[in-house]
Amino acid sequence: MTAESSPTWVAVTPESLALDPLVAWATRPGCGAVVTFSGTVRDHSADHDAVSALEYETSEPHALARLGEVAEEARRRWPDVAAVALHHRVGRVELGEPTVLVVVAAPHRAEAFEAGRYCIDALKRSVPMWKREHFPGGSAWSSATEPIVPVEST
Amino acid sequence: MTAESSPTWVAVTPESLALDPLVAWATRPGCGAVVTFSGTVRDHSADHDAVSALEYETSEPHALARLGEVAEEARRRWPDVAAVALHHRVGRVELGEPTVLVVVAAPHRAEAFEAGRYCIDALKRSVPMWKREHFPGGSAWSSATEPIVPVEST
Amino acid sequence: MARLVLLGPAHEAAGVREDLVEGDTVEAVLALASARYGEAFAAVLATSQVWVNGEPAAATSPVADYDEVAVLPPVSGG
Amino acid sequence: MARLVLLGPAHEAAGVREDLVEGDTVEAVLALASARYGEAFAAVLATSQVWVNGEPAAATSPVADYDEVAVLPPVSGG
Repeated sequence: MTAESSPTWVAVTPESLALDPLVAWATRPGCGAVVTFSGTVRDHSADHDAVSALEYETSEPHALARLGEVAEEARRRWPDVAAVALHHRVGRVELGEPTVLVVVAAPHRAEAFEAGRYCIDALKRSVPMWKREHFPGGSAWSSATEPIVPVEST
Repeated sequence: MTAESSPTWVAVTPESLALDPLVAWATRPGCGAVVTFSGTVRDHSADHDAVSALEYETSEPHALARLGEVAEEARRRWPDVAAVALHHRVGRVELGEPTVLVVVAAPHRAEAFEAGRYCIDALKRSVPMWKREHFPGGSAWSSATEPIVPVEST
Repeated sequence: MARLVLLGPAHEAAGVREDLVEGDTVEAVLALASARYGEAFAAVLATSQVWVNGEPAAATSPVADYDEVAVLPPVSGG
Repeated sequence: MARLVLLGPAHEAAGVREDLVEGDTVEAVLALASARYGEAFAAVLATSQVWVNGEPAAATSPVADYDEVAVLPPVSGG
């Protein structure tokens, strides 16, 4: 299968993320609905009033494997879903920039919304990824963490 | 207010739609979540096995007013929502191209998903817009219609 | 005279998008329009909503000169 | 020897990202690692999951030469 015909496209990348190429990839002739989620760097966090950037660290092979499992699980739970893209930044990401993109294409909007919501919820709990918050005067690991769980239990 | 700082951006346009500029516009420093919905031209419909394009007709001032009301209603129901963009194509739209874009930015993902879903559901019922389906040998108005209702009753 | 605006399938059934029609209520304007455009238009009108100057209106709603009377068949946006 | 991979806060607490450590079970490998890196690492380890070759593992899971033992603190992706 080529990338164009595969139902799954996962990536872990230090490069800027853009939605339009992923939406164009995901849109199939039978699809009438594409839902996306972009996580973006906020100017504050639970611990810091002024956040200027996030910095993500991962193990790329393990993260890619888990991203692929999340996409597969979404298509198992919503069989009409035609395509799922899950792309996550690593390294430093500046304020306002996207850190993660979820793109789900389906014939109808109900399953596109539901599967999109599932993917970001599952990704946050099951993909090995750690973020540092950069703020005036320093940086620290985020305290907004949860134990990593298998994709089946998301 | 400039377009950049306004919480609402609505448009009815014969030009191609792109998500990334709308997502960049919608993302505010306090936002960590942007959800989008793209309606796209499917290769079939309830009435026709082979659809090659859709053609939308509207009254632009009335459509813009109603799109603005939908965006306002979404921000009234989900007060944390920071920005809503609703852009709808008019004229001919080819297979696979987006016909409508919904973009919602919010601090957290729950309200971004809920408000995004609300916007497309409300838009379909309350915005004056009519589509013709083009298929081999001709075209006809879509039969997938519903009586137009006020935004308050969506 | 009222400005009659016929949208989507209503303009196709009537053969025109806009017209000028006499009448001082919505029902008077639409009765003249149905007589002018014929049965195909009357059939579309039966399932349509009517707005006066952008606001939903009833059959008995008053219509003044230059008011816009819009005929909106069931919609199919998105 | 096992290849120990220390991720996120675990690598910071240990001062290294990867290391070679002896031991034929997960707990044996991690006991040597804790002795080597000290209390800050042991504290992170207490809340972490451990994978062997990419699969969740228990304390008693066997570890062979060249196996990857990864320490995964609570995650914060997305």
